[in-house]
Amino acid sequence: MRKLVLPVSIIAVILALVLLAPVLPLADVRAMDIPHRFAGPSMQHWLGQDEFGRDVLTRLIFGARASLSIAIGSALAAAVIGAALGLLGGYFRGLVEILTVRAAEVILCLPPLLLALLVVTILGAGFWPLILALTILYTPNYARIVYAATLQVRGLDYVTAQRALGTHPLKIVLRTLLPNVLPPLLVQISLVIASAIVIESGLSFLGLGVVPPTPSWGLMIRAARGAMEQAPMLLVWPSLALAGTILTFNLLCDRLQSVLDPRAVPAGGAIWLRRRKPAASPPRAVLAGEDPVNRRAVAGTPPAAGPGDLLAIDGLTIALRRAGGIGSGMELVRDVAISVRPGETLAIVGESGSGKTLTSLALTGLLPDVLEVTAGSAVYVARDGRRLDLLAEDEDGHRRLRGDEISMVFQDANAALNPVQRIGEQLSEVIRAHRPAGAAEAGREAVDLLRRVGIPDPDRRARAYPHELSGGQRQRAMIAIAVANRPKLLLADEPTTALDPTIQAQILALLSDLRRDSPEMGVVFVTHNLAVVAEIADRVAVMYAGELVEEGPVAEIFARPRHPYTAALIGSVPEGGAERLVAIPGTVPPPGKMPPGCRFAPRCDHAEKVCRQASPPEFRPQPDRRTRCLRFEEVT
Amino acid sequence: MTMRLTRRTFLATSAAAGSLTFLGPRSLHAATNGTLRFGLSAYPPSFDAWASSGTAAGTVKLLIHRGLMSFAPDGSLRGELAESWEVDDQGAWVFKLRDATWQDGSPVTAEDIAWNVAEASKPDSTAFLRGQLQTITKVETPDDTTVRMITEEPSAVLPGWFAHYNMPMIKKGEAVDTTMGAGPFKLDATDRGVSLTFSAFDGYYKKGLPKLAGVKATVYADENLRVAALQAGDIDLIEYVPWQAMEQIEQNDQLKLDAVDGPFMYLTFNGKRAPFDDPKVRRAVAHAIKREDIVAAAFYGRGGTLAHLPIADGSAFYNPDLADGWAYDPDKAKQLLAEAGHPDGFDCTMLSTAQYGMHQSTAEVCQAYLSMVGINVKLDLPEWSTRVQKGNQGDYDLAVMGTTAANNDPDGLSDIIDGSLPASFVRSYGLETPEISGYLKKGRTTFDEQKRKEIYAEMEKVAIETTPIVGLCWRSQGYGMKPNVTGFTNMPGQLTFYSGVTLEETALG
Amino acid sequence: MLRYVAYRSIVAIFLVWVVVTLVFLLLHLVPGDPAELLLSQGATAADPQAVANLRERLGLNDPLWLQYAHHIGGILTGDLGTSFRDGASVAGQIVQRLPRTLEVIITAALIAVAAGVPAGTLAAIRAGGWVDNVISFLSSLALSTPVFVVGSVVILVFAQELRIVPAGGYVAFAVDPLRHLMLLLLPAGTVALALWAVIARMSRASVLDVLERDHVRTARAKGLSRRRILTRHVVRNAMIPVLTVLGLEMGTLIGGTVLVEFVFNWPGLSGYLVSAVDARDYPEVVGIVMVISILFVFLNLVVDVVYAVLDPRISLAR
Amino acid sequence: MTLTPLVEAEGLSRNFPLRSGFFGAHRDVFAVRDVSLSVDKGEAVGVVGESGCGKSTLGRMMLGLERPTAGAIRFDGRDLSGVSGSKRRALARRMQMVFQDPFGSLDPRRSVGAQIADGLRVHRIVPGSKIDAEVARLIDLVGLQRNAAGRRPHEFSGGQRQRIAVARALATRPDFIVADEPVSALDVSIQAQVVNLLADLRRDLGLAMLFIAHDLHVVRHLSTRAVVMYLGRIVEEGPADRVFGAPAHPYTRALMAATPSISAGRAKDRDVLSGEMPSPADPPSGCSFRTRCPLASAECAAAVPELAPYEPGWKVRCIKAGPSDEAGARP
Repeated sequence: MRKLVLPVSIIAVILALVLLAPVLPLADVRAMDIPHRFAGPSMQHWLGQDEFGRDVLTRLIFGARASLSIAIGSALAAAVIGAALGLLGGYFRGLVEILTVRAAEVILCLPPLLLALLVVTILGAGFWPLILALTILYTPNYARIVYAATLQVRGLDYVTAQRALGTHPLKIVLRTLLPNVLPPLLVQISLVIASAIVIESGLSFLGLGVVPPTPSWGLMIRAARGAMEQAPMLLVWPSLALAGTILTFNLLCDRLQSVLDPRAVPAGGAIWLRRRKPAASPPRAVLAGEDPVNRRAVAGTPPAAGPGDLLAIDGLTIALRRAGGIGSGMELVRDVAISVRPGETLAIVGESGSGKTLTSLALTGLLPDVLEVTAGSAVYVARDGRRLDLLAEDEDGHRRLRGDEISMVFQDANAALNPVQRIGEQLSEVIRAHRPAGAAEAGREAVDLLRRVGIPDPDRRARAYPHELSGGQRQRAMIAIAVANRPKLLLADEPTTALDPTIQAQILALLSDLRRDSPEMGVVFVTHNLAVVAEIADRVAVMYAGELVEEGPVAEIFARPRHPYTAALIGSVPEGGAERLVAIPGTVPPPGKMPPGCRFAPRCDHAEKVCRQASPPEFRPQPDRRTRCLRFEEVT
Repeated sequence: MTMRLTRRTFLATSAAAGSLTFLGPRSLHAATNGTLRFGLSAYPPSFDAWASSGTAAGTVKLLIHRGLMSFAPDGSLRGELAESWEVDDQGAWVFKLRDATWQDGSPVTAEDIAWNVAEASKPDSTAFLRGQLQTITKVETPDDTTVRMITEEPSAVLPGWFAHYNMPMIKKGEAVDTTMGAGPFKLDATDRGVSLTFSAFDGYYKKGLPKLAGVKATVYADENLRVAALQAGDIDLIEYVPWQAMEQIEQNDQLKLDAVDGPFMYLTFNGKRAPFDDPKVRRAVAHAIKREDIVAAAFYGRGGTLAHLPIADGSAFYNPDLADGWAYDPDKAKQLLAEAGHPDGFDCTMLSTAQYGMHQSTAEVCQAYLSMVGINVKLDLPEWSTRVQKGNQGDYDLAVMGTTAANNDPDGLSDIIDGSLPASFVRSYGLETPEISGYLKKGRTTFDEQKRKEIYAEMEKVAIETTPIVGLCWRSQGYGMKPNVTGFTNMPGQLTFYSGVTLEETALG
Repeated sequence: MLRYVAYRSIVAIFLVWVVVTLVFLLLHLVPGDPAELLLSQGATAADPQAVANLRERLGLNDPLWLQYAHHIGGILTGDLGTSFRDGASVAGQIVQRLPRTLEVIITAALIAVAAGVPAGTLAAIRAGGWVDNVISFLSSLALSTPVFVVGSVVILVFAQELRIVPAGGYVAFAVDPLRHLMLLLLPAGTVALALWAVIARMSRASVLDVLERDHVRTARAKGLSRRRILTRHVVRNAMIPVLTVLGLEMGTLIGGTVLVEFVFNWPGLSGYLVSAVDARDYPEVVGIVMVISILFVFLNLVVDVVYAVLDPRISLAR
Repeated sequence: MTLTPLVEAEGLSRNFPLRSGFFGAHRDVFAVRDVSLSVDKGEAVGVVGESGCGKSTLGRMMLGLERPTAGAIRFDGRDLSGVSGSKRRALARRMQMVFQDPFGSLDPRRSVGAQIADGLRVHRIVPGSKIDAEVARLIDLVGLQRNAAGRRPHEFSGGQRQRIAVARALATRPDFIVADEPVSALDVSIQAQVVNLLADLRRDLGLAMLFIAHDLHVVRHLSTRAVVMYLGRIVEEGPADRVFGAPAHPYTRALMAATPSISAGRAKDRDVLSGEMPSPADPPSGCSFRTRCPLASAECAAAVPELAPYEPGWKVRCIKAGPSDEAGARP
């Protein structure tokens, strides 16, 4: 809301000036002083005098009255009518839609100026005909926008819920639909006000505007244009007022948009797309010989990673970066250490908000721009034997690895594939980005890959667009992209979550096949489904609220969890014949409100005073297992 | 695909633009040899020879057509197709034709002329002078070069009709909107709404004329743009110089201005409605307005005050003693209002138009002054077409109007002050002026110059008294041109829109 | 697809008929008599008899339904009638004027896209930065300055003072191609200014939206170069809604370039329409409006089809 | 039981017209085809099947939110198609719905209390003065804090919202609730909370419930009777324990095999059902499952098998119905 302060206060000042104009110590708006026409600024007339010797400042302020009330009046009137038409048409559809939205669209076929011309000529120039003309002009816009928004909202469950409740349709339209189509409507209103001010000036210019001697900015511009040579400033003042006001309304509109729909404007755009000067990029952290895992800054047990690791993450901390913004520095992932050996499948499991996805994104430098790695290292052994700290790589360094040595499979293949690019092209693109292959060669290889991931009729599918494939096939194509360059490390982020059971089983089987084909490939499998973990992973890392709480071999952990959270998770799965499931009370604390001690303590049945005091260190109940619980010995 | 295409096209366009800039202004603004580039204010709505289709159309008609008569640059009546004209002893006008040819090469005959008069005066004719021509009861053609017109009663003003640019002669049997005439230029090509191209007619009956090889008339509807085009060197001559630009053109030594006071602004009344059915109220209005301010505000000082009937002070019919008949005198105005029973003033509407800035500005100044004597005026400023209809139908109390008289003769004012004519937006609505009508009629049939002066002086006296209209100001009508344009003359007074006739003598130096 | 086009065409014909009827009726409500006007040119008094004669000749004395029937009948047989003013064929005039208007609009669109898409993309990539603010300020300014002000200033600076370009007007391409292009650039550039602002803003919003999409992250995860991600995965996807908006904007421009045509003396369709309304030239007005609405509807259809071509997810089945 | 069922669907079908080409033949795509199903008082019927099998459409039809193209729904003996307008809205009191998406099912702009109170107001369940108290009672019932009423949905987590949605559904004191995937969008620990809540409510309030889900474990846990759907048709219906204990239809068996389990450990070579569900626009002839069925033979293509009684209270639509030959049926 703070964003709105500037535009709203400017508009408030303008409106105050306009409303208070009659009581302000201004000159008479109609008083002519023809001998002093075109006089320059003076003490009596700050902005000079116009072609009739009238005070320009006064006319500017009174002109705002006409221009703004016409613009705001018509924008609001059109909003009310248009919204009513759009809501009714969008909710009831059918005949009502034809009579409302479609009928309003007839107006769009008429040239706007002709419409204004006809209305104003039929009714005579003046304030109200102008408002009417502009209202007619803008109504279809609103109707269209509200109609589109209504169509979106009417299918939502809370509208269905109202119908299921037996609420009267009109009440649903007014109470449920209207408030929810308001954001686009509000934005449109501020847009229309801006546009109406311009149109009013255009109509006044053509002599279709307000009737003199009432001033309006358009009339002032029209009069001044003729006298451009004699008194150019007369053109400047109303133009400035016009541009300034519209600028303010545009600003309001932009800000309103970002306040009503915060998702629409991410701060800072796309940092990764900006080309940085080569000198500015940090030197690549080649850590040959040195074992970074020994530099562990956080006190506690050493990480469970050895020299044979493909990847050793240590002390990974991810925080919100927002210069001076709220919550800057808030840690979303804290001090995570995991390692993956070649050929091993590591599952990272946790609920939403546990930081499991962020961890995998951090490895490839794909964190959202608002997040950054503030501490830690991730040593990766590349194909050529170099040891790279993935967290220290810059965008270019990451780009060389991504899709080649390290590749990713995302959760929602439907969203993750480019909807307007053919599957084959999306595949050959990744091949050609890392290998010197010709288009034809890459195309052939793409088809082979599709065949390899079990897509029937791969020749034809290569020419298909993602939406022409079924969900399972899309995920297969996504996997084909990931394995196209035979990666050393595959990061799979919830690859089966949105799929049906039989398709999920197929995809899991495919992943098993691929691992069998590439025995050296390490896999990090991010999921929230414990059962999937049991099926596919060698080792599992359980994350909670941004921290790693337990890690070890899958079979052992499922057989005997050594952290209350893991135990509760397993107990909450509705398998076995338990009458009641183990439900963990409460919810995961939001990142800004982490408890001081063990983060799970508030929801833990076994928490004691000591748990709430300090963050527990890692314990090793067994050589290859870790847990972050003070009381693991007693409670598990 | 789209992106690439766009980029390529854009590059091509900008490259073209770049090379044009490089060529520089000379190639763009080079004067064309012997062809005058004329900036018109409007495209002729039609080429109907006899209909009143506006001043731009008038100019075009004066290029391609010639009538029996015309006005000389000094404003005097002169013969065109007619070599001589006189009233015979029976009171009929006899025109002797000269040896002229139509642009198709055939000779102009008396029969052609007779046919013109007959066609234009037909009941279903739309000729501007149809009413006047219908007073010609008979046209005789005793031989190929003699035309004799017989009128119901003798008419002193008949030759003036045939000098009107809305009464040119066309070849017998041609369509009324033919562009084939006997004038100095042939219309070669038109681009409707944009331009007209004329070339010299080598068979023109005046030897050595026209001096120009051709005329290219281009329409610039926007007055500012018209001036800009002249200043930019795109054209050689423009009509309707806007008043705000006159000084600028005068001061520019690359240009010259030829301006005369001719057209005038005035107020008309609705004589069918109170309070303007009362002459006292009308006269109060006449005294309430300070005309200098109209000249200053609406015409940038380009014109003169007009506090009597629009008879120019250079005219033989000018009456110096009546010149201040409606002089600015707010006290007198208030007194007249009080006498008429409106001591506290009243509310009314004033019709003008927003389409023409001068009409609107004039109305605004009038409104300001009328409010000072208690007449609260609400402006009604529709576009021109609606204004015309409202004027014709009397849908107003008070209206601002601007025009020229038909010619410099006081009879040319008939349209404006003769209340016996049918309702029209150019005159007051429903206002009976029996005395004025009587004087006008008398003037028309009087041939003696001195007697006519007396008649019209009496008429003006009555007009000042009864105030059928209120004269406001003369406005300057100007042509702007390059210094090398010679021979073009802005004709005096009401004849300014006849200036096109001098294009036959115009040359590019 | 064919079926869709056929369906839309039927709707379009109905729509155009509604528009034509509406305009026909509205026109007869508008005060001002064509015959009277035609004979009152130059502020002269029209002879009532002459006016009556002309009314009869123009068929204005017929009852309204008969005039309407004549009109619609004419349209159905492909005859748009002739001008009240000089009897010029309305269809012929439209054929002459329309290309000029389209020329301006298309040139303006090309300029606007060529300048607006990069500007919007840049602003999106630098969202919140000073580049973004400058572009946003400029586009607001472009949107808020009336074309007649821009036009006047352009003429003053470039034609009157610098004398780089002619002061408006029109020359046929065949007569003088260079001059034609120069004259075209004035109105097209002015129209492009506002259009540029719209395109830049739309592009910015659209690119920002696409940047947030998962498939861009996928493209990054594939290790593609910045340029390829930007062109193939961001801008290409972002352009789909931008082109739609561009199409619709162009649709409104077909009859909406009056001021620009006036200021630059460009003899296009909009100016023709206004002069026809001014003269109450009914056949011309109705004819022009019909053509404009057909074009508008057609353009909408084209936009939809192009949309479906650009975005394979959209199916035109109905 | 001789009592009439609370809700009874008979021969329900729902199709959507589809045309191909300009003069193309008009075809119907069946989302639901000839489904008969009854829910008794206090009974929980679970419907499972993969996306596109028609289970959600069935749920919405059962509530009268969507009109069936054929067949009838009787609620408490009254045919829903026969009532409309205000009477229909009055009947809505007795049937409510809980939706899948906890973010889409609540109006983001109105307070939680107001949304729960909607049902109370529309049907005048309690006098105006007691609405606040009743809202508080409902909020308490679903295990939320009292102060929740004044807050907006965005202040709640997914699980809490789903509780709010349940409270809203309960406000009208319904007899019958359709819960369409009520837990599938929730995290595991939260999912358990809601599953427990629904189980408690059914037991304590004696609600009849139609529980739609694709997770076999959840359905098995919550319902007394299970319905398995494939391509718009019921393929197996019977007591939940027995259907999932020893499935008789090969599809049910495949579904179970495909569902991963934490207790089974790492799968080695399990039978993965090949292919995908055919498009409803172009269903196979005969048994619609035959294209993926390991047991399919030529006769399966001949005719659509009947939903035939298999054991008392257990019906199967398969000519080869019977217990699995393999021992691999899990869990």
